[in-house]
Amino acid sequence: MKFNNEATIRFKSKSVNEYFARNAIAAFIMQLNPTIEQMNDVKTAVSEAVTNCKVHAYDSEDDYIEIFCGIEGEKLHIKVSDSGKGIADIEKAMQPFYTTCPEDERSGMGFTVMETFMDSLHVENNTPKGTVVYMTKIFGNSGK
Amino acid sequence: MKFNNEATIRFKSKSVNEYFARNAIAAFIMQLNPTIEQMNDVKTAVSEAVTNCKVHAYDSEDDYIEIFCGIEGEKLHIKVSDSGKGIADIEKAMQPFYTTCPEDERSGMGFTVMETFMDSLHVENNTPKGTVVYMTKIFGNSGK
Amino acid sequence: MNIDFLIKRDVLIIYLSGELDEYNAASAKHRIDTALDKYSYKSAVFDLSNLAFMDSTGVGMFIGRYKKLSRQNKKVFIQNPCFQVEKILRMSGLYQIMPKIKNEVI
Amino acid sequence: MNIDFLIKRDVLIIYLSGELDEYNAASAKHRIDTALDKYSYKSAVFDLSNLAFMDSTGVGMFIGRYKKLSRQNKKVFIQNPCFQVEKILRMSGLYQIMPKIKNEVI
Ligand SMILES: Nc1ncnc2c1ncn2[C@@H]1O[C@H](COP(=O)(O)OP(=O)(O)O)[C@@H](O)[C@H]1O
Ligand SMILES: Nc1ncnc2c1ncn2[C@@H]1O[C@H](COP(=O)(O)OP(=O)(O)O)[C@@H](O)[C@H]1O
Repeated sequence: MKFNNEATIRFKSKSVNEYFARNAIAAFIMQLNPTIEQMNDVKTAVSEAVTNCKVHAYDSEDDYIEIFCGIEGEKLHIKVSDSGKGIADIEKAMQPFYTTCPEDERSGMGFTVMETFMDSLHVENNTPKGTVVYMTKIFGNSGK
Repeated sequence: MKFNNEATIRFKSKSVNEYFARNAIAAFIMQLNPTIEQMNDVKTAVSEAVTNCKVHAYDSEDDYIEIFCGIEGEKLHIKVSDSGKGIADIEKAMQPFYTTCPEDERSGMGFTVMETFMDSLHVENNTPKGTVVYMTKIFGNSGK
Repeated sequence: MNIDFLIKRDVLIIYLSGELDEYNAASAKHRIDTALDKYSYKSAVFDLSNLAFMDSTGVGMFIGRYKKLSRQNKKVFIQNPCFQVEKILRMSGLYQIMPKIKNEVI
Repeated sequence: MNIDFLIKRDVLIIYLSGELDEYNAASAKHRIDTALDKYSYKSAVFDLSNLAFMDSTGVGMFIGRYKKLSRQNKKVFIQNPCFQVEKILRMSGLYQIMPKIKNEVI
Protein backbone atom coordinates (compact mmCIF):
# COMPACT_ATOMS: atom_id res chain seq x y z
CA MET A 1 0.00 0.00 0.00
CA LYS A 2 1.24 3.50 -0.80
CA PHE A 3 0.77 5.89 2.11
CA ASN A 4 0.86 9.68 1.90
CA ASN A 5 2.64 9.71 5.21
CA GLU A 6 3.70 7.13 7.74
CA ALA A 7 5.42 6.73 11.07
CA THR A 8 6.43 3.85 13.29
CA ILE A 9 6.98 3.97 17.01
CA ARG A 10 8.65 1.16 18.92
CA PHE A 11 9.01 1.13 22.67
CA LYS A 12 9.44 -1.03 25.74
CA SER A 13 6.48 -2.88 27.23
CA LYS A 14 6.28 -0.58 30.25
CA SER A 15 3.03 0.90 31.53
CA VAL A 16 4.43 4.43 31.43
CA ASN A 17 4.67 4.09 27.65
CA GLU A 18 0.88 3.85 27.31
CA TYR A 19 0.86 7.63 27.75
CA PHE A 20 3.72 8.02 25.28
CA ALA A 21 2.07 5.82 22.65
CA ARG A 22 -1.35 7.46 22.62
CA ASN A 23 0.10 10.97 22.63
CA ALA A 24 2.70 10.22 19.94
CA ILE A 25 -0.05 8.89 17.66
CA ALA A 26 -2.17 11.92 18.56
CA ALA A 27 0.67 14.18 17.39
CA PHE A 28 0.95 12.21 14.14
CA ILE A 29 -2.75 12.47 13.26
CA MET A 30 -2.90 16.25 13.80
CA GLN A 31 -2.21 16.56 10.06
CA LEU A 32 -5.62 14.94 9.40
CA ASN A 33 -7.29 17.90 11.09
CA PRO A 34 -9.26 15.70 13.47
CA THR A 35 -12.23 16.79 15.52
CA ILE A 36 -11.69 16.53 19.27
CA GLU A 37 -13.90 13.44 19.28
CA GLN A 38 -11.90 11.73 16.52
CA MET A 39 -8.69 12.57 18.34
CA ASN A 40 -10.03 11.09 21.59
CA ASP A 41 -11.28 7.99 19.79
CA VAL A 42 -7.87 7.23 18.32
CA LYS A 43 -6.05 7.94 21.58
CA THR A 44 -8.40 5.63 23.45
CA ALA A 45 -8.13 2.81 20.89
CA VAL A 46 -4.31 3.05 20.87
CA SER A 47 -4.27 3.05 24.66
CA GLU A 48 -6.36 -0.17 24.69
CA ALA A 49 -4.17 -1.97 22.17
CA VAL A 50 -0.92 -0.99 23.89
CA THR A 51 -2.28 -1.89 27.34
CA ASN A 52 -3.17 -5.34 25.99
CA CYS A 53 0.40 -5.92 24.80
CA LYS A 54 1.76 -4.82 28.15
CA VAL A 55 -0.73 -6.78 30.26
CA HIS A 56 -1.45 -9.90 28.22
CA ALA A 57 1.37 -10.45 25.74
CA TYR A 58 4.45 -10.05 27.90
CA ASP A 59 5.61 -10.96 31.38
CA SER A 60 8.63 -8.66 31.23
CA GLU A 61 9.02 -4.93 30.68
CA ASP A 62 12.01 -5.49 28.41
CA ASP A 63 10.04 -6.60 25.39
CA TYR A 64 8.96 -4.34 22.54
CA ILE A 65 5.67 -3.04 21.25
CA GLU A 66 5.48 -1.47 17.80
CA ILE A 67 2.87 0.80 16.27
CA PHE A 68 2.74 1.59 12.59
CA CYS A 69 0.59 4.51 11.41
CA GLY A 70 -0.14 5.18 7.76
CA ILE A 71 -2.26 7.85 6.14
CA GLU A 72 -4.00 6.98 2.87
CA GLY A 73 -6.03 9.99 1.81
CA GLU A 74 -8.55 10.55 4.60
CA LYS A 75 -8.03 7.07 6.02
CA LEU A 76 -5.77 6.33 8.96
CA HIS A 77 -4.31 2.82 9.26
CA ILE A 78 -2.93 1.73 12.62
CA LYS A 79 -1.14 -1.56 13.24
CA VAL A 80 -0.14 -2.50 16.81
CA SER A 81 2.13 -5.54 17.08
CA ASP A 82 3.76 -7.54 19.82
CA SER A 83 5.78 -10.75 19.73
CA GLY A 84 4.38 -12.12 22.97
CA LYS A 85 2.11 -14.98 23.97
CA GLY A 86 -0.47 -14.60 21.24
CA ILE A 87 -4.21 -15.29 21.47
CA ALA A 88 -5.45 -18.88 21.13
CA ASP A 89 -9.09 -18.07 20.26
CA ILE A 90 -9.25 -14.59 18.76
CA GLU A 91 -13.01 -14.62 18.18
CA LYS A 92 -13.66 -15.44 21.82
CA ALA A 93 -11.12 -12.85 23.03
CA MET A 94 -12.94 -10.15 21.11
CA GLN A 95 -16.30 -10.73 22.80
CA PRO A 96 -17.43 -7.92 25.11
CA PHE A 97 -16.58 -8.57 28.79
CA TYR A 98 -14.40 -11.57 27.95
CA THR A 99 -11.15 -11.40 29.87
CA THR A 100 -8.57 -13.94 30.99
CA CYS A 101 -7.58 -11.70 33.92
CA PRO A 102 -10.73 -10.92 35.94
CA GLU A 103 -8.66 -11.11 39.15
CA ASP A 104 -6.75 -8.01 37.96
CA GLU A 105 -10.07 -6.17 37.54
CA ARG A 106 -9.72 -6.16 33.76
CA SER A 107 -13.08 -5.25 32.27
CA GLY A 108 -12.83 -7.34 29.10
CA MET A 109 -13.88 -4.26 27.14
CA GLY A 110 -10.59 -3.48 25.38
CA PHE A 111 -11.43 -4.91 21.97
CA THR A 112 -14.99 -3.60 22.24
CA VAL A 113 -13.67 -0.07 22.77
CA MET A 114 -11.33 -0.37 19.78
CA GLU A 115 -14.19 -1.68 17.64
CA THR A 116 -16.61 1.05 18.74
CA PHE A 117 -14.20 3.96 18.51
CA MET A 118 -12.56 3.06 15.19
CA ASP A 119 -14.06 2.36 11.77
CA SER A 120 -12.59 -1.13 11.52
CA LEU A 121 -10.76 -3.62 13.74
CA HIS A 122 -9.01 -6.80 12.71
CA VAL A 123 -6.90 -9.05 14.95
CA GLU A 124 -4.40 -11.65 13.70
CA ASN A 125 -1.61 -13.85 14.92
CA ASN A 126 1.81 -12.32 14.39
CA THR A 127 4.66 -14.33 12.86
CA PRO A 128 6.55 -16.02 14.34
CA LYS A 129 4.58 -15.24 17.49
CA GLY A 130 2.45 -12.62 19.18
CA THR A 131 -0.54 -10.59 18.08
CA VAL A 132 -1.23 -7.90 15.49
CA VAL A 133 -4.15 -5.52 15.79
CA TYR A 134 -5.18 -3.59 12.66
CA MET A 135 -7.47 -0.60 12.99
CA THR A 136 -8.60 2.08 10.57
CA LYS A 137 -10.41 5.35 10.99
CA ILE A 138 -11.79 7.63 8.32
CA PHE A 139 -11.45 11.36 8.90
CA GLY A 140 -13.71 12.68 6.15
CA ASN A 141 -17.47 12.83 6.34
CA SER A 142 -17.84 9.12 5.63
CA GLY A 143 -16.27 8.00 8.94
CA LYS A 144 -17.94 7.36 12.28
CA MET B 1 24.21 0.87 27.42
CA LYS B 2 21.32 -0.26 29.58
CA PHE B 3 18.40 2.15 29.52
CA ASN B 4 15.56 2.27 32.04
CA ASN B 5 13.21 3.02 29.21
CA GLU B 6 13.55 3.61 25.50
CA ALA B 7 11.56 4.39 22.40
CA THR B 8 12.30 4.79 18.72
CA ILE B 9 10.28 6.76 16.22
CA ARG B 10 10.81 6.43 12.48
CA PHE B 11 8.98 8.58 9.96
CA LYS B 12 9.05 10.04 6.46
CA SER B 13 11.18 13.07 5.68
CA LYS B 14 8.14 15.36 5.36
CA SER B 15 7.95 18.79 6.98
CA VAL B 16 4.64 17.97 8.66
CA ASN B 17 6.49 15.34 10.70
CA GLU B 18 8.58 18.00 12.46
CA TYR B 19 5.50 18.63 14.60
CA PHE B 20 4.99 14.88 15.12
CA ALA B 21 8.61 14.27 16.09
CA ARG B 22 8.97 17.01 18.70
CA ASN B 23 5.61 16.21 20.29
CA ALA B 24 6.18 12.45 20.32
CA ILE B 25 9.49 12.97 22.12
CA ALA B 26 7.75 15.43 24.45
CA ALA B 27 5.24 12.70 25.35
CA PHE B 28 8.07 10.25 26.00
CA ILE B 29 9.99 12.53 28.38
CA MET B 30 6.92 13.33 30.52
CA GLN B 31 8.04 10.44 32.75
CA LEU B 32 11.15 12.47 33.65
CA ASN B 33 8.90 15.09 35.22
CA PRO B 34 10.43 17.92 33.21
CA THR B 35 10.05 21.60 33.98
CA ILE B 36 8.33 23.56 31.23
CA GLU B 37 11.71 24.98 30.22
CA GLN B 38 13.33 21.54 29.98
CA MET B 39 10.38 20.32 27.93
CA ASN B 40 10.68 23.29 25.54
CA ASP B 41 14.44 22.83 25.25
CA VAL B 42 14.09 19.21 24.16
CA LYS B 43 11.24 19.98 21.75
CA THR B 44 13.26 22.76 20.17
CA ALA B 45 16.44 20.67 19.84
CA VAL B 46 14.49 17.77 18.29
CA SER B 47 12.78 20.17 15.90
CA GLU B 48 16.19 21.48 14.77
CA ALA B 49 17.67 18.04 14.22
CA VAL B 50 14.65 16.76 12.31
CA THR B 51 14.42 19.91 10.19
CA ASN B 52 18.08 19.43 9.23
CA CYS B 53 17.40 15.89 7.99
CA LYS B 54 14.41 17.08 5.99
CA VAL B 55 16.13 20.17 4.54
CA HIS B 56 19.76 19.15 4.14
CA ALA B 57 19.99 15.34 4.09
CA TYR B 58 17.29 14.43 1.61
CA ASP B 59 15.87 15.69 -1.66
CA SER B 60 12.79 13.50 -1.47
CA GLU B 61 10.00 13.17 1.09
CA ASP B 62 10.07 9.39 0.80
CA ASP B 63 13.17 8.86 2.87
CA TYR B 64 13.23 8.06 6.58
CA ILE B 65 14.34 9.87 9.70
CA GLU B 66 14.80 7.93 12.92
CA ILE B 67 14.95 9.15 16.51
CA PHE B 68 16.05 6.95 19.37
CA CYS B 69 15.36 8.10 22.93
CA GLY B 70 16.81 6.37 25.96
CA ILE B 71 16.49 7.19 29.64
CA GLU B 72 19.40 6.36 31.91
CA GLY B 73 18.54 7.51 35.41
CA GLU B 74 18.01 11.26 35.15
CA LYS B 75 19.80 11.47 31.80
CA LEU B 76 18.01 11.55 28.48
CA HIS B 77 19.88 10.32 25.39
CA ILE B 78 18.56 11.31 21.98
CA LYS B 79 19.96 10.06 18.68
CA VAL B 80 18.62 11.49 15.41
CA SER B 81 19.77 9.67 12.28
CA ASP B 82 19.32 10.01 8.56
CA SER B 83 20.87 8.12 5.66
CA GLY B 84 21.12 11.14 3.39
CA LYS B 85 23.90 13.25 1.95
CA GLY B 86 26.04 13.51 5.06
CA ILE B 87 28.20 16.46 6.15
CA ALA B 88 31.67 16.86 4.65
CA ASP B 89 33.11 19.16 7.32
CA ILE B 90 31.21 18.63 10.56
CA GLU B 91 33.23 21.13 12.59
CA LYS B 92 32.53 23.89 10.08
CA ALA B 93 28.84 22.94 9.84
CA MET B 94 28.47 23.33 13.59
CA GLN B 95 29.71 26.92 13.67
CA PRO B 96 27.05 29.53 14.52
CA PHE B 97 25.50 31.17 11.44
CA TYR B 98 27.17 28.69 9.07
CA THR B 99 24.66 27.45 6.52
CA THR B 100 24.91 25.98 3.02
CA CYS B 101 21.43 27.31 2.20
CA PRO B 102 21.39 31.08 2.84
CA GLU B 103 19.14 31.54 -0.22
CA ASP B 104 16.42 29.58 1.66
CA GLU B 105 16.73 32.01 4.57
CA ARG B 106 18.25 29.32 6.81
CA SER B 107 19.79 31.02 9.81
CA GLY B 108 22.68 28.60 10.34
CA MET B 109 21.69 28.44 14.01
CA GLY B 110 20.35 24.87 14.11
CA PHE B 111 23.37 23.20 15.72
CA THR B 112 23.91 26.21 17.99
CA VAL B 113 20.37 25.85 19.31
CA MET B 114 20.86 22.11 19.94
CA GLU B 115 24.12 22.82 21.73
CA THR B 116 22.67 25.61 23.87
CA PHE B 117 19.43 23.88 24.79
CA MET B 118 20.85 20.44 25.55
CA ASP B 119 23.63 19.34 27.91
CA SER B 120 25.72 17.74 25.17
CA LEU B 121 25.78 17.53 21.38
CA HIS B 122 27.85 15.28 19.20
CA VAL B 123 27.59 14.89 15.42
CA GLU B 124 28.96 11.96 13.42
CA ASN B 125 28.82 10.42 10.00
CA ASN B 126 26.29 7.60 9.76
CA THR B 127 27.19 4.28 8.16
CA PRO B 128 26.99 3.61 5.30
CA LYS B 129 25.86 7.20 4.72
CA GLY B 130 24.09 10.15 6.29
CA THR B 131 24.41 11.90 9.61
CA VAL B 132 23.84 11.01 13.26
CA VAL B 133 23.23 13.64 15.92
CA TYR B 134 23.63 12.59 19.56
CA MET B 135 22.26 14.82 22.30
CA THR B 136 21.84 14.37 26.04
CA LYS B 137 19.99 16.30 28.67
CA ILE B 138 20.07 15.86 32.41
CA PHE B 139 16.81 16.29 34.28
CA GLY B 140 18.09 16.39 37.84
CA ASN B 141 19.63 19.41 39.49
CA SER B 142 22.96 18.88 37.74
CA GLY B 143 21.58 19.70 34.25
CA LYS B 144 21.34 23.06 32.53
CA MET C 1 -2.74 11.07 38.89
CA ASN C 2 -4.18 12.99 41.84
CA ILE C 3 -6.95 11.73 44.09
CA ASP C 4 -8.68 13.89 46.70
CA PHE C 5 -11.40 12.98 49.15
CA LEU C 6 -14.14 15.07 50.72
CA ILE C 7 -16.92 14.08 53.09
CA LYS C 8 -20.07 16.14 52.68
CA ARG C 9 -22.94 15.10 54.94
CA ASP C 10 -23.11 11.31 54.48
CA VAL C 11 -21.40 11.27 51.13
CA LEU C 12 -17.76 10.52 50.31
CA ILE C 13 -16.74 12.47 47.22
CA ILE C 14 -13.69 11.13 45.38
CA TYR C 15 -12.05 13.62 43.03
CA LEU C 16 -9.91 12.03 40.32
CA SER C 17 -7.60 14.15 38.24
CA GLY C 18 -5.11 13.36 35.49
CA GLU C 19 -5.29 10.30 33.26
CA LEU C 20 -6.60 6.91 34.40
CA ASP C 21 -4.92 4.12 32.45
CA GLU C 22 -3.17 0.86 33.31
CA TYR C 23 -0.11 2.80 34.46
CA ASN C 24 -2.14 4.59 37.15
CA ALA C 25 -4.92 2.11 37.92
CA ALA C 26 -3.20 -0.04 40.55
CA SER C 27 -2.14 2.90 42.68
CA ALA C 28 -5.51 4.63 42.24
CA LYS C 29 -7.28 1.46 43.33
CA HIS C 30 -5.10 1.19 46.41
CA ARG C 31 -5.51 4.82 47.46
CA ILE C 32 -9.27 4.74 46.91
CA ASP C 33 -9.74 1.46 48.81
CA THR C 34 -7.78 2.85 51.75
CA ALA C 35 -10.13 5.84 51.89
CA LEU C 36 -13.23 3.70 51.39
CA ASP C 37 -12.24 1.70 54.49
CA LYS C 38 -11.14 4.67 56.57
CA TYR C 39 -14.04 7.11 56.35
CA SER C 40 -17.64 6.62 57.39
CA TYR C 41 -20.29 7.54 54.82
CA LYS C 42 -23.47 6.14 53.32
CA SER C 43 -22.76 6.61 49.62
CA ALA C 44 -19.84 7.56 47.39
CA VAL C 45 -19.51 9.82 44.36
CA PHE C 46 -16.67 9.86 41.86
CA ASP C 47 -16.18 13.42 40.64
CA LEU C 48 -14.43 13.25 37.27
CA SER C 49 -14.31 16.99 36.40
CA ASN C 50 -10.52 16.87 36.20
CA LEU C 51 -10.09 13.40 34.75
CA ALA C 52 -8.76 14.18 31.28
CA PHE C 53 -8.56 10.62 29.95
CA MET C 54 -9.51 7.08 30.79
CA ASP C 55 -9.69 3.76 28.97
CA SER C 56 -11.24 0.36 29.72
CA THR C 57 -8.70 -0.29 32.48
CA GLY C 58 -10.46 2.58 34.27
CA VAL C 59 -13.82 0.91 33.69
CA GLY C 60 -12.44 -2.20 35.43
CA MET C 61 -11.22 -0.06 38.31
CA PHE C 62 -14.69 1.51 38.73
CA ILE C 63 -16.43 -1.89 38.58
CA GLY C 64 -14.06 -3.16 41.29
CA ARG C 65 -14.94 -0.27 43.62
CA TYR C 66 -18.65 -0.74 42.85
CA LYS C 67 -18.39 -4.41 43.90
CA LYS C 68 -16.62 -3.52 47.12
CA LEU C 69 -19.18 -0.85 48.05
CA SER C 70 -22.26 -2.80 47.08
CA ARG C 71 -21.20 -5.61 49.43
CA GLN C 72 -21.64 -2.96 52.17
CA ASN C 73 -24.94 -1.83 50.67
CA LYS C 74 -23.48 1.53 49.72
CA LYS C 75 -24.52 3.29 46.54
CA VAL C 76 -21.96 4.78 44.11
CA PHE C 77 -22.45 7.58 41.63
CA ILE C 78 -20.45 9.43 38.99
CA GLN C 79 -20.50 13.13 38.23
CA ASN C 80 -18.95 15.60 35.79
CA PRO C 81 -17.16 13.35 33.29
CA CYS C 82 -15.53 15.13 30.35
CA PHE C 83 -16.52 14.19 26.83
CA GLN C 84 -13.93 11.44 26.30
CA VAL C 85 -14.63 9.83 29.68
CA GLU C 86 -18.40 10.11 29.19
CA LYS C 87 -18.15 8.24 25.89
CA ILE C 88 -16.31 5.28 27.38
CA LEU C 89 -18.50 5.16 30.52
CA ARG C 90 -21.63 5.19 28.41
CA MET C 91 -20.51 2.53 25.92
CA SER C 92 -19.31 0.21 28.68
CA GLY C 93 -22.69 0.34 30.41
CA LEU C 94 -21.12 1.50 33.68
CA TYR C 95 -23.92 3.98 34.33
CA GLN C 96 -26.28 1.02 34.85
CA ILE C 97 -24.54 0.22 38.12
CA MET C 98 -23.04 3.63 38.97
CA PRO C 99 -25.61 6.20 37.83
CA LYS C 100 -24.51 9.58 36.63
CA ILE C 101 -25.77 12.41 38.77
CA LYS C 102 -25.81 16.17 38.50
CA ASN C 103 -23.69 18.08 40.99
CA GLU C 104 -26.80 19.60 42.54
CA VAL C 105 -28.20 16.25 43.74
CA ILE C 106 -25.71 16.14 46.61
CA MET D 1 -0.44 28.82 11.46
CA ASN D 2 -2.56 31.97 11.50
CA ILE D 3 -1.32 35.42 10.52
CA ASP D 4 -3.33 38.60 11.04
CA PHE D 5 -2.46 42.17 10.16
CA LEU D 6 -3.48 45.45 11.72
CA ILE D 7 -2.50 49.01 10.85
CA LYS D 8 -2.40 51.33 13.84
CA ARG D 9 -1.31 54.87 13.03
CA ASP D 10 1.88 54.35 10.97
CA VAL D 11 2.61 50.91 12.30
CA LEU D 12 1.87 47.55 10.69
CA ILE D 13 1.28 44.96 13.42
CA ILE D 14 1.70 41.34 12.35
CA TYR D 15 0.08 38.81 14.68
CA LEU D 16 1.53 35.30 14.39
CA SER D 17 -0.25 32.39 16.02
CA GLY D 18 0.43 28.66 16.12
CA GLU D 19 3.85 27.09 15.63
CA LEU D 20 6.54 28.50 13.33
CA ASP D 21 8.75 25.71 12.02
CA GLU D 22 10.06 24.65 8.62
CA TYR D 23 6.63 23.24 7.75
CA ASN D 24 5.02 26.66 8.14
CA ALA D 25 7.85 29.05 7.32
CA ALA D 26 7.52 29.23 3.53
CA SER D 27 3.83 30.05 3.59
CA ALA D 28 4.27 32.49 6.50
CA LYS D 29 7.02 34.27 4.57
CA HIS D 30 4.83 34.54 1.51
CA ARG D 31 1.79 35.86 3.36
CA ILE D 32 3.84 38.36 5.33
CA ASP D 33 5.72 39.65 2.26
CA THR D 34 2.43 40.16 0.42
CA ALA D 35 1.17 42.31 3.30
CA LEU D 36 4.48 44.17 3.62
CA ASP D 37 4.14 45.21 -0.03
CA LYS D 38 0.44 45.97 0.08
CA TYR D 39 0.03 48.27 3.06
CA SER D 40 1.59 51.63 3.73
CA TYR D 41 3.28 52.11 7.10
CA LYS D 42 6.50 53.44 8.57
CA SER D 43 7.48 50.58 10.87
CA ALA D 44 6.40 47.00 11.56
CA VAL D 45 5.87 45.01 14.75
CA PHE D 46 5.63 41.24 15.07
CA ASP D 47 3.23 40.40 17.89
CA LEU D 48 4.05 36.90 19.11
CA SER D 49 1.52 36.58 21.99
CA ASN D 50 -0.05 33.55 20.33
CA LEU D 51 3.04 31.98 18.84
CA ALA D 52 3.38 28.80 20.90
CA PHE D 53 6.59 27.49 19.37
CA MET D 54 9.38 28.44 17.00
CA ASP D 55 12.81 27.11 16.09
CA SER D 56 15.79 28.47 14.16
CA THR D 57 13.87 28.25 10.87
CA GLY D 58 11.70 30.99 12.37
CA VAL D 59 14.80 33.03 13.19
CA GLY D 60 15.75 32.82 9.50
CA MET D 61 12.27 33.92 8.51
CA PHE D 62 12.50 36.98 10.80
CA ILE D 63 15.96 37.91 9.49
CA GLY D 64 14.64 37.73 5.93
CA ARG D 65 11.78 40.13 6.73
CA TYR D 66 14.21 42.43 8.54
CA LYS D 67 16.42 42.60 5.45
CA LYS D 68 13.49 43.38 3.20
CA LEU D 69 12.23 46.16 5.47
CA SER D 70 15.59 47.72 6.22
CA ARG D 71 16.16 48.17 2.47
CA GLN D 72 13.14 50.48 2.65
CA ASN D 73 14.48 52.16 5.80
CA LYS D 74 11.65 50.72 7.88
CA LYS D 75 12.22 49.63 11.44
CA VAL D 76 10.97 46.27 12.77
CA PHE D 77 10.16 45.29 16.34
CA ILE D 78 9.02 42.24 18.28
CA GLN D 79 6.55 42.13 21.14
CA ASN D 80 5.03 39.60 23.56
CA PRO D 81 7.02 36.44 22.88
CA CYS D 82 6.23 33.47 25.12
CA PHE D 83 8.97 31.88 27.17
CA GLN D 84 10.11 29.32 24.57
CA VAL D 85 10.14 31.88 21.76
CA GLU D 86 11.92 34.48 23.92
CA LYS D 87 14.70 32.00 24.68
CA ILE D 88 15.45 31.29 21.04
CA LEU D 89 15.15 34.94 19.97
CA ARG D 90 17.53 35.99 22.70
CA MET D 91 20.17 33.32 22.07
CA SER D 92 20.14 33.95 18.32
CA GLY D 93 20.81 37.66 18.84
CA LEU D 94 17.75 38.65 16.83
CA TYR D 95 16.86 41.43 19.26
CA GLN D 96 19.98 43.30 18.10
CA ILE D 97 18.32 43.99 14.77
CA MET D 98 14.64 43.69 15.74
CA PRO D 99 14.38 45.16 19.25
CA LYS D 100 11.83 43.86 21.66
CA ILE D 101 9.30 46.44 22.71
CA LYS D 102 6.57 46.62 25.29
CA ASN D 103 3.03 46.76 24.01
CA GLU D 104 2.62 50.28 25.38
CA VAL D 105 5.33 51.80 23.16
CA ILE D 106 3.01 51.79 20.18
N1 LIG E 1 -1.82 -8.51 22.69
C1 LIG E 1 -2.39 -9.60 23.31
N2 LIG E 1 -1.65 -10.70 23.58
C2 LIG E 1 -2.20 -11.76 24.20
N3 LIG E 1 -3.49 -11.82 24.59
C3 LIG E 1 -4.28 -10.75 24.35
C4 LIG E 1 -3.77 -9.59 23.71
N4 LIG E 1 -4.79 -8.70 23.60
C5 LIG E 1 -5.87 -9.29 24.14
N5 LIG E 1 -5.58 -10.53 24.60
C6 LIG E 1 -6.55 -11.49 25.21
O1 LIG E 1 -7.86 -11.09 24.88
C7 LIG E 1 -8.64 -10.88 26.06
C8 LIG E 1 -9.63 -9.76 25.85
O2 LIG E 1 -8.98 -8.53 25.67
P1 LIG E 1 -9.72 -7.15 25.96
O3 LIG E 1 -11.03 -7.15 25.25
O4 LIG E 1 -8.80 -6.05 25.63
O5 LIG E 1 -10.04 -7.18 27.52
P2 LIG E 1 -9.07 -7.09 28.79
O6 LIG E 1 -7.77 -6.48 28.36
O7 LIG E 1 -9.82 -6.23 29.73
O8 LIG E 1 -8.88 -8.50 29.28
C9 LIG E 1 -7.61 -10.61 27.15
O9 LIG E 1 -8.11 -10.92 28.43
C10 LIG E 1 -6.46 -11.53 26.72
O10 LIG E 1 -6.68 -12.86 27.13
N1 LIG F 1 21.33 16.03 8.65
C1 LIG F 1 22.14 16.75 7.84
N2 LIG F 1 22.51 16.26 6.63
C2 LIG F 1 23.32 16.97 5.81
N3 LIG F 1 23.80 18.21 6.11
C3 LIG F 1 23.45 18.75 7.30
C4 LIG F 1 22.60 18.07 8.21
N4 LIG F 1 22.44 18.86 9.29
C5 LIG F 1 23.15 19.98 9.07
N5 LIG F 1 23.77 19.93 7.87
C6 LIG F 1 24.68 20.97 7.30
O1 LIG F 1 25.12 21.78 8.36
C7 LIG F 1 24.80 23.17 8.11
C8 LIG F 1 24.51 23.90 9.39
O2 LIG F 1 23.33 23.38 10.01
P1 LIG F 1 22.50 24.26 11.03
O3 LIG F 1 23.42 24.80 12.07
O4 LIG F 1 21.36 23.45 11.53
O5 LIG F 1 21.95 25.49 10.19
P2 LIG F 1 20.88 25.58 9.01
O6 LIG F 1 19.98 24.37 9.07
O7 LIG F 1 20.13 26.83 9.29
O8 LIG F 1 21.64 25.63 7.72
C9 LIG F 1 23.64 23.09 7.14
O9 LIG F 1 23.54 24.27 6.37
C10 LIG F 1 24.00 21.87 6.30
O10 LIG F 1 24.93 22.16 5.29
